[in-house]
Amino acid sequence: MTGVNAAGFPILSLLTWLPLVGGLFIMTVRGEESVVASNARWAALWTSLIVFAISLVLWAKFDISDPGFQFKESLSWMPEFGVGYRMGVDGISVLFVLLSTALTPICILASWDSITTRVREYMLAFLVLETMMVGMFAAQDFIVFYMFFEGVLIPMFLIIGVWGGPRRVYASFKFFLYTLAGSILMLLALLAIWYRAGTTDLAVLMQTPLPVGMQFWLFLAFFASFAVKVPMWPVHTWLPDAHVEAPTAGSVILAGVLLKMGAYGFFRFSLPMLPQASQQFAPFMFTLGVVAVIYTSLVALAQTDMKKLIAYSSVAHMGVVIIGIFTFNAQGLQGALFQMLSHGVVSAALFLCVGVVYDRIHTRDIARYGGLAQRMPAYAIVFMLFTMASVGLPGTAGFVGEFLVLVGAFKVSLYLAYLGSFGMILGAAYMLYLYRRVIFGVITRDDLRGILDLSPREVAVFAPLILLTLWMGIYPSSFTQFFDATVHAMVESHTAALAAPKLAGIAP
Amino acid sequence: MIVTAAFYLFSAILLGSAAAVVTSRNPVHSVLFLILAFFNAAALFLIAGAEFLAMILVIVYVGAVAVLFLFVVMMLDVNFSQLREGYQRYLPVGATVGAVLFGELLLVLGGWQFAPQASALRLSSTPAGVSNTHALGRLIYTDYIFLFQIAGLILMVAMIGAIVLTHRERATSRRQDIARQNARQVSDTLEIMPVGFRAGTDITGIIRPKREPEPALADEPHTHGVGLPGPGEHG
Amino acid sequence: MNWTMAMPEIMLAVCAMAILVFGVLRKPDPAFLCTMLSLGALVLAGVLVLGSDVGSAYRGLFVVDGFASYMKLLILVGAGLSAVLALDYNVQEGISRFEFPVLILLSTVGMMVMCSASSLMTLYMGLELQSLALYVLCAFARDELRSAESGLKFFVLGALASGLLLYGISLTYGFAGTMQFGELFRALATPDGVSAGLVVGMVFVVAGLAFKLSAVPFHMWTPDVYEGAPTPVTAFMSTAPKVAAIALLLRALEVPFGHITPQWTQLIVLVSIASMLLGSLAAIGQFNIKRLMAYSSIGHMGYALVGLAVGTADGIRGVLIYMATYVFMSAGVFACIIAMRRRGRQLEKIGDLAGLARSDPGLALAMAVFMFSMAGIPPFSGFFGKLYVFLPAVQSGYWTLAVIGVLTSVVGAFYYLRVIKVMYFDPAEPAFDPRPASLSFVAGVGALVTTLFFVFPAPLVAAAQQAARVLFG
Amino acid sequence: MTTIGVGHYLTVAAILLVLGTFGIFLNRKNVIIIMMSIELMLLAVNLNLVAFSSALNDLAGQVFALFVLTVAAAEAAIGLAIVVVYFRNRGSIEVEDVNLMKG
Repeated sequence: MTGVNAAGFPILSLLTWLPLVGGLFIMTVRGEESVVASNARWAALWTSLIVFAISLVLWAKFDISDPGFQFKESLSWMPEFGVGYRMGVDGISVLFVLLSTALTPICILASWDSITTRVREYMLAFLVLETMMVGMFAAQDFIVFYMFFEGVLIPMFLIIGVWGGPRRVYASFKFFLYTLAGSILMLLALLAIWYRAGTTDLAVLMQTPLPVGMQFWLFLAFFASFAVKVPMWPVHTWLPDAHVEAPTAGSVILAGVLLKMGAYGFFRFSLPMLPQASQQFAPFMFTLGVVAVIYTSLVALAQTDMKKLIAYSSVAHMGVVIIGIFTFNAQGLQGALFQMLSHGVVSAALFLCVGVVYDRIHTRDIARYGGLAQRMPAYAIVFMLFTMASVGLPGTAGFVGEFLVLVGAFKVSLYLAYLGSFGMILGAAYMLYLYRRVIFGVITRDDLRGILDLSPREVAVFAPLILLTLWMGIYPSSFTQFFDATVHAMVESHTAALAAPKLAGIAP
Repeated sequence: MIVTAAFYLFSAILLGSAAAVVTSRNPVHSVLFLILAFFNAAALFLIAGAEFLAMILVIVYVGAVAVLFLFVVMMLDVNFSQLREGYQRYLPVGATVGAVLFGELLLVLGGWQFAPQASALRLSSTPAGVSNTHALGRLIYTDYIFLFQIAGLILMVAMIGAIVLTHRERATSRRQDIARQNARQVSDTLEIMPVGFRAGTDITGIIRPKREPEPALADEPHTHGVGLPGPGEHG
Repeated sequence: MNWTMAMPEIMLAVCAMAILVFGVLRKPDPAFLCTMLSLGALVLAGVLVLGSDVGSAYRGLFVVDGFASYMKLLILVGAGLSAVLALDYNVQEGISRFEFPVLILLSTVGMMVMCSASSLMTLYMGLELQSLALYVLCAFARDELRSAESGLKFFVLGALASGLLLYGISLTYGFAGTMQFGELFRALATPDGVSAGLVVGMVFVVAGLAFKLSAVPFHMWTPDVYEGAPTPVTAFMSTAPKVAAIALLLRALEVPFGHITPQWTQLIVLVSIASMLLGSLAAIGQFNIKRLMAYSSIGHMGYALVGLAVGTADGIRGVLIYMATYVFMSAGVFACIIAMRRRGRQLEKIGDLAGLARSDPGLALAMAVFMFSMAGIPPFSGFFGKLYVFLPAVQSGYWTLAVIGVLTSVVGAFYYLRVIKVMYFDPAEPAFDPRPASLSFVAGVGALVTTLFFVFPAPLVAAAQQAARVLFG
Repeated sequence: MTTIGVGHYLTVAAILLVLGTFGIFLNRKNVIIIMMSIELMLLAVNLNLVAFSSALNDLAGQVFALFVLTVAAAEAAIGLAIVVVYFRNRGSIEVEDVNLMKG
């Protein structure tokens, strides 16, 4: 083992595999069903909290001035292919590791009461999911990345399929097969890159120029995988189904982390490894991004299902992220990253908000609600905060990202910026429309009269998210500082690669 | 010249009877034609100088395999006329496939020639002055001993297979039970009776040996365990 | 003559005969004891294989090298696991007879000979020893029509295939003048190309072997035979003979026909593509899990053949790794299938697995692992098997194969997922009968190997690498 | 009339092989005839082997032919055993009405 890192020990591996150890422990729990359920809940919660605590060490010890990979670990794994177990985080991934570790305990807490069947398996699935997510963001080797990237499918498939709604089977299959089809094309691209470079070490690959003609195909293959995962219009159709059918916590983790994996893939692979092709495809990506923002916003307006509406809003927000990524300037990239983080927090919180009322009334039909403000004032406030954040009100997390992306887009094209901001206005429209219909108005239904406000557990779930949302909105630089150096280095190398296109492109 | 004539004669009969095997209406006839085909093939073997194989073909094939076929054909009470029903249906397909295959083979065989080094690669050339059988024997028990043994294993598998699949131990079939025979005492079967002086059979009656009670057939286990009490000991 | 080269085979054959004698003399039928003795014999053979020297024996008819040893070990593992699977199944089905393990042993001897064959003669004899024993095993449940029928079907088509194979061998022999692989290689090294007769001979040989491998277009027998045969026999057929047939195909194509690579590569590419397509598409409509596994095995052979089509040492290594992962997955799946028994009746419908995750979470987990692995989802071994096959394909520019392989595995994922769906998502049916320890053992071993392969791939990969290199001198 | 060469033997063997294949197609219902057809094919192979053996003056072909004969005998035994088992279960030896399992 040649683990060399700032913390002095393999902290990333610990973060990655500790949840799995917790999961194995849960598997050994025996006894009566209720006892097992309770033990499983507590064990999962403690495991995820410990993992979160450890990830805070990562946060504290991260050197923000270093644009490269930190906390590196490296182990020989399949040496004949140049494949190694390599872990490491840079400014881009470190916050996503934190996002994953932070959302997992929240998810576990959120499903404390709402999941009553097969609790042990549920908790196990979430811990396995955490392992896969953290591992994916920390992977510094292509094959390791792919392994975790695909591995995520397994627990998520089960979470949707076992604990989901009435059409769960359809949704879970759609989710699995869409993403599998995409990512398996990425595998081919991966093989092609490996064939050229002889290694799968990301750090090395980023320095390996690829011929322009090849980049074209590779970009398409990566696109197939990441676009499905983001999801980008028109391959987003699995997302509303998956969100609607998934249990609340499943939606939370899906929106909070899993959607980020696609955009993260663009950041990690498409941009640095295929600069020319990225440039070439930028107009295409802008188009898709703008279409996603505007079209899905319109679709969202027409939704009658709360979860579906928020799912479509996710597609729109991720469209913004895509626009930001392909501006190739510091503002755009930073904006995209920030938007990913804030969307991770805010959309997760919005799904939790839906979950709160769903647990009480067992419907997500918007028309069934109305006037909740009278009976649930605390809930109304919380919901409002996140609605505002989603809309992008200054002072909330959503604002910073969208603003930065617009600045970046403005630098590229005026029209792009216009269209992007138009989409954001639409976003305000459907979110406020949703909020009005659910929270305001007169209570007409009997069951709503007796509805209870947030329980202490739910407050505990929301509190950290509220804190984060405000923190990110009011003092964004405490987050942006993490990826500042990396983003600047990225922009520089991108410009350099484009400036010498002939040199890089002609290399056989 | 005579050899040539013989070759054509035997091949003609071989092919004719082979055709009869696959077209004949009665499977018994098929088997008989198969036997005829084997005989003629053996003759062709002889012409090619493979005496031993020719004899083996006649003895093993005709003596064992063909008879086995005959046995099974006659044992299975099958309504064979029904089995020919698909005949017309498959004739065109079969004929086409056969014609194509034959054409291709002819194409290949037309261009037949030995690889340049073929004679140098010869594994086991026939030594001069040794009969075919002798030479084969030398080879089989030396160079090819491994394959010879494998052939033995194959025959053993065939034997096990045939027994496993078709042999049934029936409760009604009487089997020799060595243990029981060995355990039999003189007193079980022979009784010495004091016979009075001058007492003839008309007085004592016909003395029969003590009868072993026949076990009820249904109760008899399929296999006689060594430790099981012999049926005779019950009574 | 160094006869000790064949020590593992000889030992195994002797053991088989000893067990046979023991079984015949000992009453009542000592099936359990004989199985245990057979397992011992397999382990002993494994030890002998591990300790065997490298070289050739019996005037070049028989060769022992790293490749042969690797394949033999896999075969022994497959045979051993299948024998364990048969332990309780045969008792429950009332076909528990001591001949069963003996036939498995003899079949295994045939397969080991196939791995070591370095002459077309040895190839044929090994193949026949293997097949004949398998025919009998297929019909082993002789009072059941399905078993007899599967035996009959397997026999007729198998005998036809070996007839064609034999005709190919005879042509090859005639045109090249020799049957030994090494000599054939030299005989074919003519500058002015080889004669058409040799190519035809080779095509016949490949066709015969493809039949044993159940690769398209010689796959017709597979679903029926898989379904009809007693399940442990199906497990056996889907593991060890496949390995042996692959071993034979690899050696026969790479060594004697090494000079006419372009000719057979096209053939293998076609067979591989057809198998992958058929394996994934035809499986979708299946309701019987044994038939599903039959199509699945057709597909898997297609994937394995990708490595052979590539033809490089890396490609061959991929095949070897693929077969290793496949043996464990397959044995495990069949352990799970045999465990599907309710009130003494064996079940075979996929729907019978409904709700298994609730009634027997352990079994469901194992089955899910195998299904994900067969679908090629990381981190299970099936993914790495595919990876090691597709990497060389890409390296050698076989993009078509790689793309088709990848796409068909998505289709394949659909039907594997369906099994998982039935187990995890559907409402629970009554629980299965308690499963015997033997099944838990096999399923456990399979699941562990499948799951943990990614942690230590190095030893297996190194062994496969060594084995593959042998074929390239 | 020319002297008899390998070509003659090969032709006879080829015809025999074709007849065997033909027979399998023709008698799809009757397993026993199918088995006889397979025997014919093996006989064709043996003819080939013997012809090559004598042309090459190499006994390996004859040795192999001997093994093929042995195997063919074993095959016939097992095949007929399976046919008998099948017949006992089904009361017929028709292959085509195999309805239990679909091809």
